[in-house]
Amino acid sequence: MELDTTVQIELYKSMLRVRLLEEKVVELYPDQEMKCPVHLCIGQEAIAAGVCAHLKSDDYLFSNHRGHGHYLAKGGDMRALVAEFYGRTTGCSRGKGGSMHIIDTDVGLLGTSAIVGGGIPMGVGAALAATLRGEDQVSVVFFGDGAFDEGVFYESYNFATLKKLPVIFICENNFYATNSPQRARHAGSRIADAALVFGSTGICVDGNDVEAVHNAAGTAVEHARAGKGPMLVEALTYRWKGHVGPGTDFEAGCRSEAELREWIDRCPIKSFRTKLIENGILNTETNNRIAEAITDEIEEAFQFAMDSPLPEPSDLLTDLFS
Amino acid sequence: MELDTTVQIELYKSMLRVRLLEEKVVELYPDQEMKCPVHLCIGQEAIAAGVCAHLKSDDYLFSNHRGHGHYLAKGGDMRALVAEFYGRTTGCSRGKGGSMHIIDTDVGLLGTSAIVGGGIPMGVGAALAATLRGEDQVSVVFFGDGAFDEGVFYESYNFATLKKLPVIFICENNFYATNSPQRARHAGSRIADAALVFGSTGICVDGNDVEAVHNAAGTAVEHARAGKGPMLVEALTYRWKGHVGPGTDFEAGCRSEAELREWIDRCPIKSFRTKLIENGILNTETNNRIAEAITDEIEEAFQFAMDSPLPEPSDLLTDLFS
Amino acid sequence: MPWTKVYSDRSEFDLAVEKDPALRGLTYRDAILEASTQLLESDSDFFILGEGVDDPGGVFGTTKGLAERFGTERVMDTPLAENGITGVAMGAALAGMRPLLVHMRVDFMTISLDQIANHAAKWSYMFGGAVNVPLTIRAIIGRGWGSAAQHSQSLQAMFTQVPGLKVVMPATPYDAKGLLVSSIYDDNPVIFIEHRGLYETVGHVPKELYNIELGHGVVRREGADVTIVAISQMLSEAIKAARRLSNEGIECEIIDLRTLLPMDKGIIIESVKKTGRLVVADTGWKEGGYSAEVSAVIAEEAFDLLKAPVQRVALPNVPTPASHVLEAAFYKGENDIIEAVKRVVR
Amino acid sequence: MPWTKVYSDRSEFDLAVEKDPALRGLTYRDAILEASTQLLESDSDFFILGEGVDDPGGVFGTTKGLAERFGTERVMDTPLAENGITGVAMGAALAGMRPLLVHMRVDFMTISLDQIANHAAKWSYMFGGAVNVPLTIRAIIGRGWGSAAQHSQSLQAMFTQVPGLKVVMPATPYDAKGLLVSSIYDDNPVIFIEHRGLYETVGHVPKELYNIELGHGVVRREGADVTIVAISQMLSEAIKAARRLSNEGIECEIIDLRTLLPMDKGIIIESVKKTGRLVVADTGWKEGGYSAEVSAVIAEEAFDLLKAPVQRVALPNVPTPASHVLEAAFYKGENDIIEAVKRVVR
Ligand SMILES: Cc1ncc(C[n+]2csc(CCOP(=O)(O)OP(=O)(O)O)c2C)c(N)n1
Ligand SMILES: Cc1ncc(C[n+]2csc(CCOP(=O)(O)OP(=O)(O)O)c2C)c(N)n1
Ligand SMILES: [Mg+2]
Ligand SMILES: [Mg+2]
Repeated sequence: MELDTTVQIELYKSMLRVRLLEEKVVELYPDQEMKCPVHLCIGQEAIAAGVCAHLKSDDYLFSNHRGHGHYLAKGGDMRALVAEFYGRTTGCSRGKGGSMHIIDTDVGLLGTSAIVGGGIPMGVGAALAATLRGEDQVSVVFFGDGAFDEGVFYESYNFATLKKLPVIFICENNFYATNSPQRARHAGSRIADAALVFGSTGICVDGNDVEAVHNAAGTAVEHARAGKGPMLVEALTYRWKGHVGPGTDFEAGCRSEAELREWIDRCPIKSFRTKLIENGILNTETNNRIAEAITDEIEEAFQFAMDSPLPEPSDLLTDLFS
Repeated sequence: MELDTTVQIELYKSMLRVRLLEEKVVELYPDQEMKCPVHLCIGQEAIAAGVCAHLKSDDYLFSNHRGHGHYLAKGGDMRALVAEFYGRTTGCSRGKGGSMHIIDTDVGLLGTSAIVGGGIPMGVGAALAATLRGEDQVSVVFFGDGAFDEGVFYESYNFATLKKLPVIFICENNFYATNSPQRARHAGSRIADAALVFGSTGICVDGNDVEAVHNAAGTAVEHARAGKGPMLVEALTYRWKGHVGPGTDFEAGCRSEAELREWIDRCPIKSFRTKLIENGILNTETNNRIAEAITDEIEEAFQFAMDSPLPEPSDLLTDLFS
Repeated sequence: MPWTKVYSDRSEFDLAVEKDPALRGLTYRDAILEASTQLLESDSDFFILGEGVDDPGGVFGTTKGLAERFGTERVMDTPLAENGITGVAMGAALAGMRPLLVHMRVDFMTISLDQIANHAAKWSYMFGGAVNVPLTIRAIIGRGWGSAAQHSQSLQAMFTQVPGLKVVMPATPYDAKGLLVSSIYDDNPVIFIEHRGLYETVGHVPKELYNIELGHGVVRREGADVTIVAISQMLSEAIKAARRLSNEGIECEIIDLRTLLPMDKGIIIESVKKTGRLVVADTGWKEGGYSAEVSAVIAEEAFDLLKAPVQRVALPNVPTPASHVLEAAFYKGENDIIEAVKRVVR
Repeated sequence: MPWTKVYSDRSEFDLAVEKDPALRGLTYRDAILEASTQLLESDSDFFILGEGVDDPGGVFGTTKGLAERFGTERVMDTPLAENGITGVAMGAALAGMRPLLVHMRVDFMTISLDQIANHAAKWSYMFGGAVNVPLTIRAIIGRGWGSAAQHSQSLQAMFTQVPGLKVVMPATPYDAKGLLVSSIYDDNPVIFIEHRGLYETVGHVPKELYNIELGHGVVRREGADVTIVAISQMLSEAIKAARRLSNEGIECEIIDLRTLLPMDKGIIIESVKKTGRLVVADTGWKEGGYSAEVSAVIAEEAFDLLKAPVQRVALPNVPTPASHVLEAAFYKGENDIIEAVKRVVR
């Protein structure tokens, strides 16, 4: 099913916004002013973009350590995100969280956990809340192939299916957890198949094809919103950067450069841009205009962050309880 | 495949030994001299018997709160078991464990956990030990349908399959965890199917048919011993007594008497006895002789237990470390 | 104040009612059931989930009949998946509900410690206060009849060491009801630990829904010679000990903290000002237990008041044994409190 | 004894080597790697498992190259399934192996607390000593650079409250090697906690395999005025503090417990006999932390020796914040120790 051109442009913008933000982080991280670990999602942007395009701002979202893309695609405030990288009081977590712990309740993002798998049951719980209140929100959880190792995934999926909760499980399978390849951790090979155990449906999709992701997520969101319970979407992708920080894994000797090159050739953004241009939906000029607008937003966000105040030591003891 | 008659007789004896022991507990429990919770396995004896018939005494076994049958079928010392019920120093756990924590290292039973699911990964670990040492032991874990709710089952099964460890997962599906029916806890309906996610094999078998259990377990044990990894055997059965103690659930208003009656009609021991008698393998006289020998053993075990010394208060502080 | 009184048994309460017919007696168990019922009636954001909450037995009676009356959506049985279900409850709390998660035994919460300590406890702080986690977790301390090592623990100290949690351990029916209500309406994660040995105790419990502010202890008995901080089920042991000691001319002041975290240091220090001596009687282990924190913090903040070292009456450093002989040696009671008092009162 | 000396930095150690060329210098990280290597060489029952142990980085260097050399069966990467894998390691231990399970961060052990506290710790006792669990679990305390609430905890107190565990926290390269070897050969479950901040420290480490008996602290510095019990990374802070205090005429005696559970009470009491004052400097939280137990137990057993209340230098009761400004306010160091000492030495 071919998507509407406005949707296509929005998907493209959404991906590009994430990419350019992450590249800015790569550029500025060596200054050591962002004093926290950063887990970049360059190469994986299509998933956040394709999924979040279906969500309303009051739909719930839970994410993990690699959450910048999810935050932005769900409509999170970029300035507050960048300010959080810089540990400022204007950060989305007022400097308490850092890059691994970002939140924007205005758009339904209720937090990101840096404990692998930790966010999954919470996503189910938010869906339960919506169901108990009789509201039609859905809840989305993003997690990696590493989180699929954890028993909590199964517990959560079983419960969600049992209670037919409106939650969508999005597994971003980038084939590695830190440096451990999927085959060293999973006896099975297709994560999506796990849904079958619970009498539910799994969809495995090319995570670098934003339209394919959009389609799959659309099916899952519709299914959930109709009260039919969860689906498991496995999106195959690759992270270009190291597990943490702006370097690459081949430089660190953790995997081959060839593998990375292959995936760079399948860049979700470049291929989609090419398609849009070929189909006359995008031209160089519009593309540049889009990129410039995003670049401006990013520049402004970094400026905002750097101009923002650092916390006072006395802030240490606030926010424990509300 | 019809079993050898000696095997059949052994299976029958094994089941009967468990049944009569448990019935003795039912009889004497009201005396309040066994001062610990007892989780009886009356109705489920075919599983312990059918599985353990394949095991050598150095094969490993791990079990749960409902472990009397596993203990006996694996060849555990009945006197030490009963003495443990009575909290005596001659108990298999020297009075420290009670009915929920029984052990007999001489026959490879390395303990029973009363934390649901707790024993499962340990069974995998013992199989790992055998593999690392290049020995041919297999390891068996018994667990209930309730333990299938717990994430640790999946974690353990994945790891065992991934590393092709010689461990057999025996799920005694009696359709309830305490009073919670399976359908209130599992989105899926067939536990055995979970093996598929891991590219492994599951077998669902009538757990009240000792020969069927024996066959399925035989396949799984052989598979494991050949270095091909685990299998998941789901044995469908029913517990006649309450979750804990000698009463019944229908008396307590937890389920219908009709349901129990149906299952009593499918008594694993009675039906097997009938078959053996019909086939001329057993006659009333031999049957009586078998029952008497077991009854004698049981009488002797209870006498032994009651004659055994209670711990001294000073024993409280021993055994913490070895 | 009728609610500060602890009745040692049913007959003592019946006598009290004769004198004051306005006293309304309820067991600890029923106080919890009543609070839960009234919350279900009055607040649609409130719901209960946990293993067996819809069971005919109803978690030792504390949820009995609720599923029938309010439906299994609001009184929801769950799979045995403690870590996942705790995360589910937390997610529901983040999305604005006020869940009450129930565990038959606190032992099973070791499985869900990650969701409790790494998530629920940290979520407000970690996100600079952007969200809050109004989650309450009830758990029961089992004991006796050979429950043994995995079904008898008193794990409050596992929680009182986690910043971001509140920990409540009511010792009377009145407190059980009022503190449960307050826990539910607290916007932060609260671990609410009950002792099975208290379930039959009877006391005055008002019919209406009421709050008891978290974080405040109460003096259960006044006395000038020694302060006893008694936690949960140890309160009745302390009262028995105090009666016997009184016969020997030693007067104990007994403090029931009710909320362990945050600790009401003030009420302890006030009392120690008078007595100069402190005994802490806890249901948990001594080594690394909650009594260590009470001891340490009072020594820090009131060292000059102390005429003798703080004494801890708590469990020896072994798991719970099964045999009744060993159980008797393991658990602490009035005699141990009396000994501890005598060590410091000379 | 060359091994009791703590070198504040590489240059100090280099100077020491000039004087005594027999001194063999190794970092804390390499001491662990060396112990692991030699155990793999010498004992076929020993193996290592954990997330990323075969990684090129090798758990911050501590397992680097081992998988290549000994194979991925004996140096085994595992799925991210902390509870299950801990149970697997425990099962292997029950079946006669001596597994070393490695966690990059101690924070992840909250997930496996059930296997640790309900199973490994209790298995020997619960079965009357019929079996033992020779399992060692290494875990690292992360810190700094915005690691934040879930990647920076110092969770020793979560373990020191569990009867049946031993807990070791070496502060020097010498101890790291010797205590790791002893932990592996201990027949009981040992939690072995390292502080990432110590990894670069250099000290004398003998080449051969050697044991340091668990349960024995060591005096790192002698002094008559105050005793400082310093845990793990706080040892170097205590040494710095002691140097500065010495300039003001205050002499600190510094004790490194090395094993937290069982606690070497004797060495503390011996020292307090001389000094009459005690400061406990811990890397963990203050409230409910290990320092509470030290404080409580010393007060109990040596109250009359204490001229002042035991002081605890430990973390304030909030999760770790990310912003570096807040990190600086959160962590404790030499200045806090100096203040604590001055509060008690008048
Ligand atoms: C429970 C837990 N175990 C281990 C870690 C350390 N860790 C952080 S991220 C990560 C890899 C996660 O892999 P995956 O889920 O595939 O996400 P990706 O990083 O590939 O996006 C690991 C092992 C952790 N944070 N939490
Ligand atoms: C982790 C954990 N959760 C809950 C319990 C309480 N409990 C004890 S046995 C049991 C039911 C277990 O059901 P199942 O595994 O099917 O075994 P069955 O009793 O049917 O043989 C429950 C819920 C427990 N012991 N451990
Ligand atoms: Mg991944
Ligand atoms: Mg069952």
